[in-house]
Amino acid sequence: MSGQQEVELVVRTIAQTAVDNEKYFGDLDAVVGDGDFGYSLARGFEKVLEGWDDLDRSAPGTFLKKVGIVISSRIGGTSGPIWGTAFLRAGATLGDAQEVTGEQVAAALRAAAEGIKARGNSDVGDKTLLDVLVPLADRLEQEVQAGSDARTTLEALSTTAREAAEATKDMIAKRGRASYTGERSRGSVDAGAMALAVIVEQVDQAWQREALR
Amino acid sequence: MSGQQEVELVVRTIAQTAVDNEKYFGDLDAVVGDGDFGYSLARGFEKVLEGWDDLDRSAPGTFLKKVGIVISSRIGGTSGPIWGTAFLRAGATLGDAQEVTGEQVAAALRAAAEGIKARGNSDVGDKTLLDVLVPLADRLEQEVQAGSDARTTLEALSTTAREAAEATKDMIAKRGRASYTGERSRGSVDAGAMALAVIVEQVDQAWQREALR
Amino acid sequence: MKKFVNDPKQFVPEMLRGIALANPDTLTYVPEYNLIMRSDAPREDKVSIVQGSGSGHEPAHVMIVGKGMLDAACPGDVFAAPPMDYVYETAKRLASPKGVLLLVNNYTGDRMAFDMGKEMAEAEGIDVRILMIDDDVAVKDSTYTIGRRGVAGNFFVIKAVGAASEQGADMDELVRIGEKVNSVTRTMGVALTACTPPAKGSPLFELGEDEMELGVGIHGEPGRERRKLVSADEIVDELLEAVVTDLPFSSGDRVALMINGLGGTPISELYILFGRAHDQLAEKGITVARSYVNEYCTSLDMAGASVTLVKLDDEIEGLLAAPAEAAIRVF
Amino acid sequence: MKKFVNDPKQFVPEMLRGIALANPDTLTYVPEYNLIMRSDAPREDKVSIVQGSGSGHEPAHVMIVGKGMLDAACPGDVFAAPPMDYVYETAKRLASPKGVLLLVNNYTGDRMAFDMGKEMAEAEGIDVRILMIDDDVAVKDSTYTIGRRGVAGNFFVIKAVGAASEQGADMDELVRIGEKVNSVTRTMGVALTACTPPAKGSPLFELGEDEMELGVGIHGEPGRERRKLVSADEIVDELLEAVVTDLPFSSGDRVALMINGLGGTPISELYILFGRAHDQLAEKGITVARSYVNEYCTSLDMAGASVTLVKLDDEIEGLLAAPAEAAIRVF
Ligand SMILES: Nc1ncnc2c1ncn2[C@@H]1O[C@H](COP(=O)(O)OP(=O)(O)O)[C@@H](O)[C@H]1O
Ligand SMILES: Nc1ncnc2c1ncn2[C@@H]1O[C@H](COP(=O)(O)OP(=O)(O)O)[C@@H](O)[C@H]1O
Ligand SMILES: [Mg+2]
Ligand SMILES: [Mg+2]
Ligand SMILES: [Mg+2]
Ligand SMILES: [Mg+2]
Repeated sequence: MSGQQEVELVVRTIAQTAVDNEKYFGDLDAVVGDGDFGYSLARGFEKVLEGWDDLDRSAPGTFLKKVGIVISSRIGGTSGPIWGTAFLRAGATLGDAQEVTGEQVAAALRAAAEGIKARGNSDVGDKTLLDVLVPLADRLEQEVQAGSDARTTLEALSTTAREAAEATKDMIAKRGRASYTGERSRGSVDAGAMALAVIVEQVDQAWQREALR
Repeated sequence: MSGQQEVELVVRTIAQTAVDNEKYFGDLDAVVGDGDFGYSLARGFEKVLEGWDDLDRSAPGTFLKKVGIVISSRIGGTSGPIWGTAFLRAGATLGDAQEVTGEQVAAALRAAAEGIKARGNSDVGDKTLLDVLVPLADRLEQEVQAGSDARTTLEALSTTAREAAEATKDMIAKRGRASYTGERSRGSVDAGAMALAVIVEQVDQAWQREALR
Repeated sequence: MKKFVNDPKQFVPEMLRGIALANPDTLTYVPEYNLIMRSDAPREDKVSIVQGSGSGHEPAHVMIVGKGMLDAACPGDVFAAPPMDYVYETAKRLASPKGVLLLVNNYTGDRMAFDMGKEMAEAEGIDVRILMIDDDVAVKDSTYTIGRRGVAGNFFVIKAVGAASEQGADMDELVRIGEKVNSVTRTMGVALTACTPPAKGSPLFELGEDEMELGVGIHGEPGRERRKLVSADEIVDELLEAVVTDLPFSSGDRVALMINGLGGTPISELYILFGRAHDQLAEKGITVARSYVNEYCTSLDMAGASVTLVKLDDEIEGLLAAPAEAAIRVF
Repeated sequence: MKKFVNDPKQFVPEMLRGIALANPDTLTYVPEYNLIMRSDAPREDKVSIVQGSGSGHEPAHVMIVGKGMLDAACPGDVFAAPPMDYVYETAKRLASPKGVLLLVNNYTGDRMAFDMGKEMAEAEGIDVRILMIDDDVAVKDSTYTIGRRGVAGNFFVIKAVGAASEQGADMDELVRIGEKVNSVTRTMGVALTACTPPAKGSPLFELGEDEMELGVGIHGEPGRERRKLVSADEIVDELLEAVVTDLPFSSGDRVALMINGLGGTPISELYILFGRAHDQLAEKGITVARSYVNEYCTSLDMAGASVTLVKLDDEIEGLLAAPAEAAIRVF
């Protein structure tokens, strides 16, 4: 299904989206958090972009692990360990295969989610980015089983992510800084969840642009 | 012209006006000063009103001196020494006469102004309450020489005070805290000058009310 | 944004550099890892005491590095735990034969960064222990949270552990002391305004002119409840009640009382709060044996304050009274 | 008004009471005259050092009463010099055979109150001297003013005179030292926001979101000039330039550098200013031998800062380094 080039497109889009949305993501975190999420993410992915050419790209899995190391060593706050773990686990799942299948990508997403759960002592329903990431992995598995093409799959993922992110609005935060406000955390979307949704949409669009060329 | 009763009316009106205009006088001082003038004056004259019945009223002059002592021991800032000195000097000028003439009142005002000048190392033209007090003394002398009655005199004094206070607007402050702002002190009236004008107007009105009874 | 700031991204590094320049004889600054350490650390005969957390809480922790206090501070960016790398590098540089004790306020990000940094350091044979601080009574320990937060009360853990380590205590002893102090320390805070992180440039939340936010943490995150602003006395009474009933503190207790400013409140107001708290405690038969009124752990420029009580015994009181020096020189 | 306050008229008394309660062993409070004094003052063998001024400048001066600093502080209400009576009663209570030295910031109200209080005390045979402090370079000494104002630099006069008096210096010697320190001390300040006096309940003046006020005093009075807000570095450069060229300070000088917060600015920002000032001085060949970064003399909750330089010689440096204790206990 995809190789190093596609993985690079995805990672570059993630990084660029994080940098471009620094203010938006920060404002989301300010509602019931401390407002630094956008800043943390932007600073970390800036580093990824800065060191882009020097990243080991011998295999997609290796590449993702290197990105994970940059992130966890440069991003502070909760997001450094969380996002770093996600990239490290996803990379480890892909191993050193040169080409990765849809199944493998789904497994990588699943592994990232499990890594975050372990690292954050958290689960689906806690109002975190897991509430988008896990539905994403589920949906990807479905689309792969249905034999959907890349376009269809990415569109489906965009819709799933957006809906899942919006759904965090009605939840009470049980993990992270937002949880301290208890009942008051209801009524606003989770910053991490929404960031992930925006990222998936951007990946979808980037993929379309590349396919058009 | 007047005795203890009239002096008490005047002092009580001054005190009440200071208490009633705490906020207004403070706001005037905030423009180029530090905003405490209304507060200082109100706290001091509150003390005068509180101890009203215990003030030595054996003669108008003695009474004024006692008021001056309360003021200078209870009012801080620049206004304590300035207003305290004014009352002390005015009282001293009246001596222990039971009835005081218009000439004597004019002399008392003049003495108060001289006391302030000495205490404050200041003069007419420095944009302080002296720019109202000195014209007041001048005008009173004129009215006394012209043989005007109390009503006419007080009306004339009201007009003089208001005009003189308004005229401080175009001056540059050369004394007091306002002087630190230099050229920027131009464009707003001096707080002490305006307070004195308001007081004279209130005395005028109180006198009218009392005369009507 | 009414701040003295150049590039907001350089806010923390420029501050740290200033601290180092102001204390050339006693402190060393390692810019790569936001590390401020005593120039004479690590010492063979002393456990190294380190605290890290997000920045924005100054003087905690970068300005209380000094004899009898911290050996090093390892801050992240404003309100963000340091990356685990920084923790790891700090532990390496502070490695003493007696070990490195990491004091950590209980927040998700800090917990994770310090756990991971510790693992990395241990892999290189460094003896590292973590001591969690969680004195905030505003957050009840429930399934909804990862437990109480660590707030201004961390000062007392630092002070006690810092003093004991100076006297030669070993790691187990320090952990025992730190846990004991933490277990008898309780804090509750209130915000009158939201703070403005330099990189955000605007207040984190909006508080009406007549509102206050009760039970805030130290990161500008909103608190437990928004309420009408009331008098200083009423506010103290409420904060104190939450603190006193939590441990609980009771008649006959000797305590340390801290009124901590959150950054934008002048010290004059803190003493007004202190006077009232002192009266209320006296009424409950609780004796204030040690008084702390100042800024200890802030949220940038937030107007607000927190009340901390520590239940004293002879050991704790002795450690709190021990001499200490800090990077913030007042005289 | 985002303040911890009960009755604004009780703001100062309640603060003073808090200070006394926090320092029961070392301070005595005389409520009738806003007097905070060392419990062991006056001493036979020591000139009593007293400073008074309006309140709202805390920790100056009521919180720096202690060994090696002030023997007493005699504040007025917020931003108002104390009534002369308070000065007189303070002088009486502090009367030592070696005399009473009154340190006074040069403002009309303070000058008058202290002059009159001094006269009253002298009439009772007490030896009283006044030492005026006027370190503010924002105000040029001209026919328009009563001379420069006394601002944050007064800390250095207090510290030097406090140390010398502790060492037994007599009145003439103290006046010589105090005048010398004052003559080599220069300060310039900037405000980013106006302050809110509790009795007024609203800011003293309005500053736009992108404006700053250069050359402010310490009473919230507007400054010399309103300007567009610029970066921290640019602000420091301007303040420093005004200070350096005034004395002037020049290459080869050793100085004490103080970055003083005006009340609402967090200490993190002050260290950013400090770092820049330090660099700029180094470039001019001026050596920073002593560093002071904190709040020393504030304007309530004003966001802002001032830069002070003191030209050091061996005598001044020794006195500044002498031990001192203050009512504000940080540890
Ligand atoms: N324990 C956790 N497990 C998984 N995700 C979490 C956890 N805590 C927080 N998050 C996610 O991290 C986001 C906040 O990240 P960030 O602002 O960096 O953290 P903080 O400032 O609270 O340390 C939240 O919106 C949420 O999606
Ligand atoms: N040197 C002076 N001589 C006479 N009047 C003065 C002098 N300085 C100030 N004043 C008057 O006092 C008023 C301010 O009083 P106040 O607010 O109590 O003083 P401050 O707060 O500056 O100590 C001014 O408006 C002015 O009228
Ligand atoms: Mg956050
Ligand atoms: Mg005034
Ligand atoms: Mg954070
Ligand atoms: Mg005043």
